Amino acid sequence: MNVLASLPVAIPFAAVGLTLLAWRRLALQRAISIAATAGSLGVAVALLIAVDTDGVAAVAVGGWEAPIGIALVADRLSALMLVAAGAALLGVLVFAVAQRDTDEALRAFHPVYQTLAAGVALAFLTGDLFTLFVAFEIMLTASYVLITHRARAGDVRATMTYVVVGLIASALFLVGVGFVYAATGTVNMADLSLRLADVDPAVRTALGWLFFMVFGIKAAIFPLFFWLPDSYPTAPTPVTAIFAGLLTKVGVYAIIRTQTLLFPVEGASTFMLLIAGLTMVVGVLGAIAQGDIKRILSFHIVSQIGYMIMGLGFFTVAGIAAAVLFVVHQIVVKTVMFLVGGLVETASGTGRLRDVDGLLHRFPVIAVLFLPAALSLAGLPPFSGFVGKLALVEAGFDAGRWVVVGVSLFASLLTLFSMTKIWAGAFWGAPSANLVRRPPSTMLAATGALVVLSVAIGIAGQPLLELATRAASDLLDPAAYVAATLGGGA
Amino acid sequence: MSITLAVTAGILFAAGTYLVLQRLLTRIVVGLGLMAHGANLILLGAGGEPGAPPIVGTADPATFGDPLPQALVLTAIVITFGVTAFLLALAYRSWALTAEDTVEDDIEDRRIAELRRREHP
Amino acid sequence: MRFRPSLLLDVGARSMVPTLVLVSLYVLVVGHDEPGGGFIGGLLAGVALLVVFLAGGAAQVSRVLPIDPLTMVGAGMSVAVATSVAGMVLGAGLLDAGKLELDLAWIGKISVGSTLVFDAGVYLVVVGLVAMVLTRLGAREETAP
Amino acid sequence: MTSWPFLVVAAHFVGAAVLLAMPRRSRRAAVVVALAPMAAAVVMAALAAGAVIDGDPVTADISWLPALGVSLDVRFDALALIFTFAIAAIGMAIITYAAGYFAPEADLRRFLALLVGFAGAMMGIAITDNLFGLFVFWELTTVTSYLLVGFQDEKGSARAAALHAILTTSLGGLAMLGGFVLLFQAAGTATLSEIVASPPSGTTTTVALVLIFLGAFTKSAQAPFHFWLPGAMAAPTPASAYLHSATMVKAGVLLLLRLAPGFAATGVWTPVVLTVGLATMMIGAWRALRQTDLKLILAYGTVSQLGFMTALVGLGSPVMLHAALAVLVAHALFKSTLFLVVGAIDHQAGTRDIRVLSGLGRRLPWLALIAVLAAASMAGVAPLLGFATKEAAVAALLDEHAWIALAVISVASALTATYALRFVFGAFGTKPPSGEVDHVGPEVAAPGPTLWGPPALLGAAGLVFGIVPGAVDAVVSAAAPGGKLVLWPGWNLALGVSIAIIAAGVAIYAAPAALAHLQHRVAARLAALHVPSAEGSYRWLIDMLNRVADRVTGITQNGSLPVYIGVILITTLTVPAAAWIGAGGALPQLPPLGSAAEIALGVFVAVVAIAVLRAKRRLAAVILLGGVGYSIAGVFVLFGAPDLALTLLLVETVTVAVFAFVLGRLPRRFEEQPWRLGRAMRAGVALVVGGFVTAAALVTNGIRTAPPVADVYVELAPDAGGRNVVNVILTDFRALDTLGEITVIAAAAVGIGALVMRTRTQRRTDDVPDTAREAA
Repeated sequence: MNVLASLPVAIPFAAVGLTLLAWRRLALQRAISIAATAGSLGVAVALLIAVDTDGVAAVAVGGWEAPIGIALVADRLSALMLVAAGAALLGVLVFAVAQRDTDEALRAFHPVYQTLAAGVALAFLTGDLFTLFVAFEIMLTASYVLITHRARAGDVRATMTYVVVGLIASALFLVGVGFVYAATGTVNMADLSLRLADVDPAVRTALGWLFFMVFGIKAAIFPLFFWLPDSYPTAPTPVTAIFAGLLTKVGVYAIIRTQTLLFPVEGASTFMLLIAGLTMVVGVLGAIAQGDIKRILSFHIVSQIGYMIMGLGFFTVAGIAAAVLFVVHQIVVKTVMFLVGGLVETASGTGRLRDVDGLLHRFPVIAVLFLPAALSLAGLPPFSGFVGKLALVEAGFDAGRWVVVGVSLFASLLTLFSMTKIWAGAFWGAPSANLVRRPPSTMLAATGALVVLSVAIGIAGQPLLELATRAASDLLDPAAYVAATLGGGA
Repeated sequence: MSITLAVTAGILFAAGTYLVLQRLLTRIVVGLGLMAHGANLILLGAGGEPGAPPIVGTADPATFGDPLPQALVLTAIVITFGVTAFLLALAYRSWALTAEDTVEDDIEDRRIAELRRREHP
Repeated sequence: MRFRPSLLLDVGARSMVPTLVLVSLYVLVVGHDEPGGGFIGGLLAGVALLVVFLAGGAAQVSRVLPIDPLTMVGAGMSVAVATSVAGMVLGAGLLDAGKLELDLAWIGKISVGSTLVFDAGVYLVVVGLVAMVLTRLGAREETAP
Repeated sequence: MTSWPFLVVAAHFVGAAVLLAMPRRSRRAAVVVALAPMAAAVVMAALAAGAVIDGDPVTADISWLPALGVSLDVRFDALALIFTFAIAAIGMAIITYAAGYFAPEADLRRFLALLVGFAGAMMGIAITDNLFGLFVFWELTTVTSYLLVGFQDEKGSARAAALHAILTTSLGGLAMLGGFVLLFQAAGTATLSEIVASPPSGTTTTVALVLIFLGAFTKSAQAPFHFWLPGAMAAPTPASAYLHSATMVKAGVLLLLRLAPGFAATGVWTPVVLTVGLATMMIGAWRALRQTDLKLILAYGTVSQLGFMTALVGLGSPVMLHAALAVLVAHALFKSTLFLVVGAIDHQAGTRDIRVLSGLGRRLPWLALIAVLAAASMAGVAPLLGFATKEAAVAALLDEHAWIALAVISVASALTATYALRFVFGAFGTKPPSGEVDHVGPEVAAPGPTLWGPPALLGAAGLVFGIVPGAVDAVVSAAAPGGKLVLWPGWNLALGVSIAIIAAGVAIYAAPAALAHLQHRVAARLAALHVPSAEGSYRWLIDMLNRVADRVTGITQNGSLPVYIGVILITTLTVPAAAWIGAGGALPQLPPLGSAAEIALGVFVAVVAIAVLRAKRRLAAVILLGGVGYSIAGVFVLFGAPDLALTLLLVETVTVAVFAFVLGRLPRRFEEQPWRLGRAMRAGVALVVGGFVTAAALVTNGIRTAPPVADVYVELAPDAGGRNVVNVILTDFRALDTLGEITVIAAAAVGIGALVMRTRTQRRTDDVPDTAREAA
C-alpha cells in the first residue's frame, strides 16, 4: 500500500530525470516516457482498487509522520483522478508520438510532459497544502514550457497571458498559505482540517473563499477564466489536449478537496451556484461566438467547469458524487475533443470552420470519432456526459436548487448548438479543396481508444457512480482521511 | 508578524499590481518580482516574531525563529527564480521574434469585440 | 552592450572561480549543520559561472563546464530521485533517509547521509539552470549586432 | 422470450454499425443487412402478439444506472406492439423504396445505417418502461433524425433544417428530462407502468407534467413548435416518409398516450393538451392549403393530424384514447404512402411543385390510384381506414358532448378533405396551359417497381384494414380499451357529421378564389396584430442568441491582459473580504509595530518599490528590483533566517545578471504605451490588492489556537542528522517539496533551452505564418 501510493509520484519524477539524461536520443526518450506513463496508469488502477477496498492510504514521506513530514494521501477521489488523468496522459502521449511532426521531436517535449505528469500526480496525492502549491508550480511551469516549446511567435504571445495570470495566481496561493499558517500553525491538510475548526468563523470563511478563488483561476471559473481561451488554442494539439483534459480539472480537484476537507460550509452555497451558473452560460456563449474548432472547445472547457462547481455547490453526497463523476468524464472527453480537433486540423490544414468542409465524406473516421465525443459533451444519452448531467440534475432537484439546474439544462442545449456548428461546419458540406493529408493511423487509434474509454464511462456509469458516491461520502466525512494521515502512515 | 511587515508586504503587492496592469513585458516581470517578494514576507511573517537562526547549538531553542516558514520561503524563492528565468527567456524570444516588449491583445478576441462594436455602435 | 574580456577580469576570474567553486562545495557539504545546502551551494557555483561568463563569455562557460547544462540538470534530477526512491526500493518508503559514516583524514569525520546526496542533486540542478541561462541567453549577447 | 424485444432493438444498432463498416459499393448487401433487424422485429412482434393482445405483456429487467433510476426495462405491451409493427413493417417498405430512390452515386449505405439506427431508437421508445430509458432512445431519435434531415449535406437548406429540428426537439427534450426527474422524485420510481398505476399528485407533479408536455409537443410538432417539421422536408423523401409521418413525430403522442391513463384527470392535462392539439390541427390544415410543394402539403397535413391525435389524448377518456390511437395507425399508413408517392413523382419528374406538374394522372394511372386511395383515407372517406378512425373520433366527441372540440375538429377535418383534393389534383390533374411555367407531366417515365411497390402495399393496407377494421381494432383496443372501429356504423349522427365534413371540404376546394381571399385576409389580420410567426420567432431567437453570444463574449473576452488581471485580482480578493465582513469578522488586536531595524528596512523597501514604479529606464527598474531583494534579505537576517538571506542575495545577483542580458537587446527606456487601464484605475486596483494583503495579514495574525508544528522540528533535527533545522526540513522532513522544486528548475531550464536554442535554427519555420498572424 505504502509503495503503491508513492509510485504515482515517484515514476514521473524518475522519468523526468531519465528523459533529461537521454535528451540527445529521441527513441530512448519516447520509450522511457511511454513506459513511465503506462506504468503510472497501471499503478493508479491498482491504487484505486486497493483504496476502494481497504480505505484511505497515507504515506509518511521520508518516514516522518504528518504533520512533521509531508503525507501522500490516496483516498477514493485522488485515486479516481489519478486513473482518469493517467488514461488521458497515455492517450495524448501516443497521439503526440504518432503525430510525426516536429512538436514532439523537439527534445523538450518528453521531460516536460513527464514533469507535467509529476505535478498532476503530486497535486492529486499530496496531503499538504504547501506541497500542493509546489505541485501546482511543477504543473504550471511544465505547462508554460509545453506551450512555448516550439518557440513560434503565436505561441509566445499566447503564453504571455497564460504565464502572467499563472504567476499571479501562484503569488496569491502563496499568501493564502501564509495566512493559513499564521492562523493555524500547520500546513498539513488533515491537521488543518482539525485546527481550522477552532479558528474564528469569519476568518475561516474568508480563507475558504480565498482558496476557492485562487483555485478558481486555475479551474477557469467565471469571471476568472478569460486567460484560458486566449492561450489554449494556439498550442500544439497534444499540448492543448492534455491541458484541456487535466489542468483545469486539477484546479477543480483542489477546490473540491479544500472546500470539503478544510472549509466545509453548512449546506449549499448559493454564491457558489451563482458562479457555477455564470460559468456555464458565459462559457458556452463564448463558444457560440467562435469560428475556430479549438477556440470553440476552449470555451466549452470553461462552460463545463460550471457543472462541476454546481455539483460541489449543492454540498450533498449526491451533488459531490455527480461532480466527481463529471470531472472524470470531462478529463477523458475534453482530451478526446481536442485530439479530434487536431485530427481535423491535420486533415484539412486549419481549424477554421469557414475553411473546412465535407470531412464526413473525405475522412469518415474522424466523423465517427467526433460524434460520440461531441454528443457526450452535450450530455446526450447514452454517453458519459448524460450520466454526469443526469446525476447533477437529480442531485440539484433533491437539493431544491431549481434555478441553477434549469440554467444547466439550458446551457447544455447551447452546448449542443455549438457542437452542431462544428459538425455542420467541418463535417458536412461539399468537401473543400484544401484537404491536406490523412492523419496517421496511430493518431486515429490513440483518439479512438479514448473515445472507447469515454463511451465505456457512460456504459459503466453505475459502478462509477457508486464509486463516486463512496468518494463523496468520504469527502463529506473526512474523519477517515484525517485519521489515516495523522494516525500513522505505514 | 509586525505591522511594519504587513504594511511592507502590502506595499510590495500594490506596487507589483500597478506594474502588472500594463503591457510592457519588462515591467510585468518586475511587478511579478515585487509580488513574489511580498508573498515571501507574508509567509515568513506567518511564523511569528523574529528569533535567532534555528541552528541547534547556537542559541537557546526557545529563542529560535519558526524554521518551517523559512523552509517554505526558501522553496518559494527558488521556484520564483526558475520561473523568472524562464519568463525572461520568453521576453527575450518575444523580442527576437516581434521586436516588441509588449503583451499584445488576443487577435481573435479583438475580432469578436470589433464585431460587437460594429453591430451596436 | 558588449562584453570585452579584460585582463583584469580575466585574472580576477582565474583566481576567484576555483575559490568560489570550493566554497560552494563546502557550503553544500556543511549545509546540514550550518547555513548552506544545495541551493546556496548551487547558486554560489552559479555566481562562479557568472564570473567566468563576464571574463570569457558564453563560449568560455561552455568550455569550463564538464558536461552540457541540460545533462547536468538531468543528472541532478536523477540523483535526487534516485536517493528518494532508494529508500523505497530498500523497503523503507519514499524519501526515507539513510546514512553512511565516512572518516576522511584531513577534513574529519563526516556523515554522508542520503540527504547529502540528495542535496548534491539539488546543487547540480541549480548549477545546470544557471549554466543554461548563461550559455543560451548569453550566447546571443555576443553575436548581437 | 422476455428480453427479445430488447435484443431486437439492439440488433438495429448492430445493423447500423455493420452498415457503416461496409464498403460503399455493395448496395444490395446493404439493403439485406438493413432489412434483417426489421424482419426480426416483425417476427418477434407477430410471435408475441397473441399473448400481448390478451393483456400479458412481455417484460424484462435491463439494468443500467439504478442509482439514478435509469434502466432499459422492457414492457412489450399492445401499444408497443402497434408501434413496433408499424416501425418495422413501414421501415421495410421504406428501405426497399430507398434502394430504388437513391442515385447510384449517393451513399445509400450511410442512409440505411442512419435509418436502421433511427428505427432501433424509435422501437426503444415504444418498448421501454422506464422514464429515463425512454429518454435515452428519445434523444437517439433526435440525433439520428438530425443526421437524416441533413443527409444531403451539401445543401445549406438541409443543414439549416436539421439544425432547426435538433434544436427544437432538444429544447423540449431537456425540459422533458427535467420533468422526468421531477416525476421520478415525486413518484419514487421511474418505471412508467408503476407511475401510471399509482400516479403522484401535487405541485411537483404538475410542473413535471408541463415540462414533459414540452418534450412531447416539440417532438410531435405541436404549435408553436410545429415549424421545424415542414423545414425538415429537406430530408430525402424516404426519410420524410418514415420519420415525419409514421414514426418519430408520433413519439410525443405515444408518450402522452402512455401517461394519459394516470394523469388525464390531473387539472393541467386537458386544458393544455386539448388546446394545443386543437390549435395545431387548425394551423396545420390551414397552412397546408397554401402550399404548392407536394411535400409541404403533406408536412402541414401531418402537423394537423398530429394536432388531431393530441387533442383526442387531451380529452383523456378511454374512448378518446382509443380513437387517438386508431387515428395514429391510420395516419401512419396513408401518410407514408403519400410521401412515397411524392418521392416517386419527384424522382421521375424532377419536381414536386403542383403548379408545374400537369397530366401525370394520365401518364401514371396506377400511381395516381395509390395516391387517391391514401388521400381518401386521409380525408376520411369510406371504406378506408381513415374513415373508420375519424368516425370513431367523431362518435366519441358526440358522446362526451365535447362540442368545442368537435367544432374545431370538424372544421379542420373539412380543410383536410380540401387539401387531400388539392394534393391529388395538384399532383395528377391536368392544368390549363399557362405562360408562366412549363408544365411537366406527359413525358415522365414510369417509376420502377421499387418506387411504386412499397406505396402500393401500404396504400392497399389502408384499404384492407378499412374494410376489415376488426384487425386493427383488436390491437388498438388491447392498448386502449374503450372504443370500437367499424366499417359501417349505421345511419347515425356521427355519420352525418362525417358526410358534412367531406361535403364542406369539397365545397371549399370548389371555391379556390374565396379560399384565397380568406387566407389573404387572415394573413393580413395576423400581420396587423403583430402575431409573430413560429418560423420568424425561431429565426429571431437564433439571431438573438448569436448576437448575445457575440456581445457577451466581446465584453468579457476583450483580449487585454491588463483587464484580465484587474478582474482576477479584484474578484479573488473582494469575495473573501466581503465574506469576512458578511460573517461579522472583527478586527483583531493590532500586533506591535516592529523593531526599529524592521521599520527602517520596511521604509527602505517601500521607497525602493515606489522608485521602481517611477523608473523610466529598464535597467534602472531591474536594479531597483534587485535593491528590493537585497533589503528583503536584510529582513530575513532580522528574522533569524540566514539561509534565506544567503539564497535571496545570490538569486537576486543572478537574476539581475540575466535581466541584463535580456535588456541588452531592448530599448533602454520604457516606451510609453497607451494604457488600456487608466492610471487611476490601476492605482485603485493596486491599493485594493495591497490593502487586502496587509489587512488579511493582520487579521490572521495571532489567532492561533494551537502551537505550530514547527517546534517539533527543532527537537527532531539532531536525530535527522543536522543542526541547521531549515536545511534538515528541506532535505529530510519536507524533501518532497525540494524534489518538486528542483523539478520546476529543471523544467525552466528545458524551457529556456527550447526557447533560445532554437533562435538560430528555427528562423526558417518562423517564416511560415501561423494562423493567428494570418488573421491579423
